[in-house]
Amino acid sequence: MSSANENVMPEKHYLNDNYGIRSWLLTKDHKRIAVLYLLTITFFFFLGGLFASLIRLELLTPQGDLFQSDTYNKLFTEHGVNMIFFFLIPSVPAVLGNFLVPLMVGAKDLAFPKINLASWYIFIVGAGFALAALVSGGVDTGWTFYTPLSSGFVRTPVIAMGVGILIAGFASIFTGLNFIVTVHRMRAPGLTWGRLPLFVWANYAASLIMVLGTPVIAITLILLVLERGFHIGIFDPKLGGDPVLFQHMFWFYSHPAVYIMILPGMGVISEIITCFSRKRVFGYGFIAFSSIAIAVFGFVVWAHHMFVAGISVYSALVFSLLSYAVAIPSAVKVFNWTATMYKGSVELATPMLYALGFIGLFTIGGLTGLFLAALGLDVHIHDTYFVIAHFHYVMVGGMVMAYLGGLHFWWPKMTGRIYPEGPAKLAALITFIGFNLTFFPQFILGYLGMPRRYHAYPPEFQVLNVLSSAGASVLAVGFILPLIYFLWSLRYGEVAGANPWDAKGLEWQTTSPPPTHNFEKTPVVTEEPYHYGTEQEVPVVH
Amino acid sequence: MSTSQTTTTDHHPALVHQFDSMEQQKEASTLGMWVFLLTEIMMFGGLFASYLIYRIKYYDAFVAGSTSIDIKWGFANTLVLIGSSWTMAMAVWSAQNGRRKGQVYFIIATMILGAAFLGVKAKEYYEKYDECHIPGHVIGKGFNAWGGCSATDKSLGNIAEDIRIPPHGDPNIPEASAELTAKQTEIFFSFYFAMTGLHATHMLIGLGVLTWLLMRAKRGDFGPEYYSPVENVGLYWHFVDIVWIFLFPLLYLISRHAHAH
Amino acid sequence: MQSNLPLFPQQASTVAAQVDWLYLFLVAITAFFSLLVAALILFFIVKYRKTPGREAEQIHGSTLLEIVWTVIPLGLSMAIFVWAAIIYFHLQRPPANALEVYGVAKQWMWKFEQSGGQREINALHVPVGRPVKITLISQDVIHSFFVPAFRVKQDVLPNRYTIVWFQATEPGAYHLFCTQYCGTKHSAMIGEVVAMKPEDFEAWLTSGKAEGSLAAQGEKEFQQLGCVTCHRADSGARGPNLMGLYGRPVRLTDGRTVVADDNYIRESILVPNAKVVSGFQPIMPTFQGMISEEELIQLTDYIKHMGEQQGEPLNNRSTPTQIRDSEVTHIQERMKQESKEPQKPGKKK
Amino acid sequence: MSEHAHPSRLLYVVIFLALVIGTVLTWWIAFKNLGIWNPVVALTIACIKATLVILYFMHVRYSNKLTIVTVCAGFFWLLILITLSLSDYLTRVLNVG
Ligand code: HEA
Ligand code: HEA
Ligand code: HEC
Ligand code: CUA
Ligand SMILES: [Cu+2]
Repeated sequence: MSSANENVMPEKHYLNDNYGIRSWLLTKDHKRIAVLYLLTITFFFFLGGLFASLIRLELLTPQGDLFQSDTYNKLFTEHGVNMIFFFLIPSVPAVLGNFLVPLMVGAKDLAFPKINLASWYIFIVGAGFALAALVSGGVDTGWTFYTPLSSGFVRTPVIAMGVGILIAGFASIFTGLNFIVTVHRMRAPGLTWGRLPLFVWANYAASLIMVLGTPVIAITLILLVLERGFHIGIFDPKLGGDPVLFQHMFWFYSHPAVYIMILPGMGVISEIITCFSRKRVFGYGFIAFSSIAIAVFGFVVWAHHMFVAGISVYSALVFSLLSYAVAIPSAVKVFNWTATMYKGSVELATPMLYALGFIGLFTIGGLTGLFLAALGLDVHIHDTYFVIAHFHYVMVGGMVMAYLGGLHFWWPKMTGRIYPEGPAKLAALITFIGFNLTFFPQFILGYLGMPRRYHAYPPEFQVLNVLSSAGASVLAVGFILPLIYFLWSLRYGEVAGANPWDAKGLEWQTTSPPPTHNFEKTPVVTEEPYHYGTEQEVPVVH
Repeated sequence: MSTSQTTTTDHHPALVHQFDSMEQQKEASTLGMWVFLLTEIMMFGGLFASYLIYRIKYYDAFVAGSTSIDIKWGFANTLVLIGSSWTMAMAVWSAQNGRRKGQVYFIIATMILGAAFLGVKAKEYYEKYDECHIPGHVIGKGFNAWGGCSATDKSLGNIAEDIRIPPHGDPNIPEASAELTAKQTEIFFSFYFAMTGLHATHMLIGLGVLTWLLMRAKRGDFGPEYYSPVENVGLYWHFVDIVWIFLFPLLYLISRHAHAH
Repeated sequence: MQSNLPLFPQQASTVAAQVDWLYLFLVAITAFFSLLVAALILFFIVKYRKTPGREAEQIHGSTLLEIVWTVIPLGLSMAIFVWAAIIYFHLQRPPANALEVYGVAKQWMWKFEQSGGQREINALHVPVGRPVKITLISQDVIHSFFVPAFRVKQDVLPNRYTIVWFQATEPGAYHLFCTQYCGTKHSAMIGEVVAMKPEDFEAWLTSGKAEGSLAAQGEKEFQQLGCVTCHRADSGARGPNLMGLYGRPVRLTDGRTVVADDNYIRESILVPNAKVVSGFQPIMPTFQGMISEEELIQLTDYIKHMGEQQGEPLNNRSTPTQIRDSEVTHIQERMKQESKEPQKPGKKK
Repeated sequence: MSEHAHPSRLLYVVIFLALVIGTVLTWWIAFKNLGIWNPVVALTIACIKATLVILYFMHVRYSNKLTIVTVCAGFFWLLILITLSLSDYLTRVLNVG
């Protein structure tokens, strides 16, 4: 990182190209839309985090004495829904992906800028419904909306929430559609598939899932809403329906969706590791291909969430077997990242800290997924805190870490300024420690048999729960810190210059922040990605 | 559209700034349309998969429900929609070949056929409404396939009776059991309305888009150089046609031979 | 019994140890790979830290390595899969000699009924040393039956029976949790499974005030509801003889063959027309809305035991079924064999 | 992608007629008792009709590989959804054995 102040902000860039609310709300610039998304999902992250804090507060004592049962049930439902549908799914794709995919492929914008803007508006409308549901009391079905509980029993605004998620789903579809077309049709001259940055590969793979999976959750939610609103009988056993079918349909999307939630993060990691090891990525082709493999295999494992739900033994066997198939490409990625550091020149800048944290925590989270995919073992740990721990390891330890790492890495590109390195390193460390303290005890709790979604629990589980709650308060600090210093840096941060990390990749070849049309001239690509080691090359800046 | 001065000078007025050439733009929009249709396949796919599962589970009720629908309207509508697909294909052809008038006429013809389809659909829905075959008890008079409905003509749509009337039905079946099957047809009708409803919604949207297309075609926006919008609307329209091609046998033709009306 | 900071759940059933061994194996794999990755990362950070004058060495990759780290995880995961599948199979096949118990779940309580007719709420008494098979059904939403000390769990569905079985090994009282989120008091839908020495269990059974065995109650209903008018052993009966029906394959009019299990009997009573026995008219009326889940269970239990009671041979169905009676014993024999086989599965410690 | 050969007007008419014939055939056959083959035949005809529409009306026959892959992917994923969920329903029994 260069320290001297020879860097100056470019005179004209996407942030000051135009002023006023209108210029933001009617923008078709992918970078501005990314910023809009950033603001929106940050709000939802802290909202979800607030619910998480209340959950952990309640679970300090076994009796369930802080909230009513119904309130607690609303807390974890709103926590799950906000975090998944309104934070994690759009996190990397809609913010970093939106900002970077056109830059990385050397395009002036995404293929369909209007659709991109529409995507954000659709998201806002969906979020509006979800917030309306929250304000009018909150929903208490669990984020999985299992029928017949959700369709006929609970008395909370399930319809508004269902409609909100269904609408937000289309935002995701539009983003995915845009990425797919952009990657296929708008790559700069010379940018062959074999030269695409791994971040683009990963977002492309995630886009495939968005496009193929999201419509199914949409129709499932429509049926749920119709069933609740008009009492038609698709899933309701009273009317002859089969509630397990809802689970099939729900997981057909929601399992692949967990790969929407991790693949783009994996892309971020590939970029960061190479940059701070100053090395070409180890096994480029394998990492790229494994993203696609994960996306495809991810579609054929969904019923591993239903091993004790009353599905047939034969299909349980098939789905368990396939679940192991999807673990292999993830293993390939982990090993390739590690190998990339070998004989590198490793610098522990903040993004790198997050990336290394990601590798460790994702490995644990992923490997505990193998416990859950193991038929006989899942019978015991299904719907216990073991599952909770598993998915927080992959989602918070994995994707949120990757997202934060990516934000730090590209913050200079997005804003033109650098965050303060000291507090940032501290925050990364606090997050890592707090995270493990929060969620590691939950593995033990789960194996002991503590069921999830329990408002009160037997007293012998208390010690571990207290540890977990203590960890959550540390974790909160780790997440609030970046909010503060990112805001601070907007004003006081050092001016970054076009390429503060001396990184490769087209996005670093334009100014920070980039001009509205990204590049003065359409760039021509002649090198493989991550051609570190050819340091002499001077980046093309204004 | 934001500023686009930096791009090449002699470009087509329809070329937007993020693309370098008309060709790139056309390919992008075609691919975009196909990817969109991909999502549509999966959306209807969710319904088709559930439909199949229930059809196996409640075969009797599906037969009873299906045979209570008047086949001739479904058959007529299939022809209408196929016709509209042809006119749509011809509209695209006219645009490709620079025939402005042809374009306009064929788009109008497509719209007329589409509207006819929806008209027939509305008539069918009304019939079902009258027979108390609307599932759920929010819209209409409540689902009542087993008689006692305050419909104008009680002999209509009493599925429980049909099940027991020879030669298609079996008089041995106790009344209570027949009524049970009749009640189960509610699931069939749930699918019938969900599937045809989603399809009809697509048709409505299609008509809206066709109106927009008609205006542009009249204005002379399209020609051999630039006809992506016509082509994409065409793709959409054909897709909707294909959905119907499957809906017709799946919803109208379950075991018709035994229950010829 | 409960320490303040337990790290491992009690083992109180025959499968518990098997599940735990698999768990420990996976813990070992997880520890190995996590530590391996962590150690490598730490080593690389230190060894290859950025130092002036040293450049990174560019390496493209190695197909050999890629193959190695694809094949090793693949092999390991296949081993896990097979091991876990064996346990799962074991859990899905209740032994034929199991003690039969019925459980009904509803928001937010558990009701259990022994075949002797003893009823309990939020508690279940079972003997140790004998397999216990619980047939479960829900009256409203989905619940889940979970006894951590036994390592068994099964969702409880409305409208369909599911089965869970275990064999307790240690006398004691164990948590019973509902693990499928079921609404407001989900976390209060808990109870106790009390495993007792067989003698104690017998004593407990007789101490309770049972209203007669399930089968006896079922027989009463069979008379009262008029089932007996059609289902009689004589040849003039309008319905098939139900004697020895349970567990037997039945041929249907549409040519399919189904096994007469609990769900089949349940469906036959509630939706008789769904599966009509070959050779019969669909004249049986539905009893939907006329009998409760508990009564259904009693009727089912009665029908299950019909053959045994009179000591009748199984092949006396007076009515045509198109499965030759000589085949029946054969099929039943095979089914029994199969459900006994996995009694002692895989790696028993 | 340069300008492709597009189908002629005559071809469009031929396809249209084929579709009409397919529809009439479906209708006619529905009243013949073919046992379990009734739905099979009906759906086969529907598939043929859909293929005609896709290949000619939607020009897939004259398109590039990417379009063909996209179309195939759609039906492939649909197949995954249907077969894997049916795999549960068609093999459910209470006790394995
Ligand atoms: C980002 C999200 C994410 C990711 C990436 C994953 C990844 C995986 N998940 Fe997870 N999962 C969730 C989010 C995620 N999951 C959520 C949210 C739930 C709960 C939903 C709910 O019920 O509310 C859940 C639940 C869940 C269940 C259901 C549990 C239950 O309810 O009973 C299962 C079961 O199979 C499972 C399995 C897996 C597997 C096998 C992977 C694999 O993809 C992991 C692959 C990674 C590795 C294996 C690590 C790296 C590999 C090595 C270092 C090499 C060594 C490897 C081998 C020896 C094979 N997950
Ligand atoms: C992206 C996904 C995501 C993320 C990031 C998190 C983050 C966290 N989650 Fe959660 N979680 C889920 C997804 C996620 N979770 C899902 C899907 C479920 C299942 C729901 C269900 O069962 O239906 C779940 C369930 C769940 C449970 C189980 C509840 C139960 O089953 O009874 C618990 C319990 O500990 C928990 C804890 C936490 C904690 C401590 C964090 C921490 O990492 C959060 C840390 C963040 C903060 C602490 C924010 C800091 C800010 C403030 C505290 C101040 C707020 C101030 C202002 C708004 C101004 N989560
Ligand atoms: C009007 C006569 C009639 C009455 C009353 C009747 N049944 Fe039946 N039952 C039949 C006939 C006929 C069949 C065979 C056709 C079928 O499967 O629907 C049958 C089939 C069955 C079967 C499946 C038998 C097999 O061999 O597979 C069961 C179980 C059954 N009945 C139970 C009952 C019970 C329990 C009752 C009372 C609550 C009852 N039935 C009342 C006529 C009757
Ligand atoms: Cu019953 Cu949870
Ligand atoms: Cu999953």
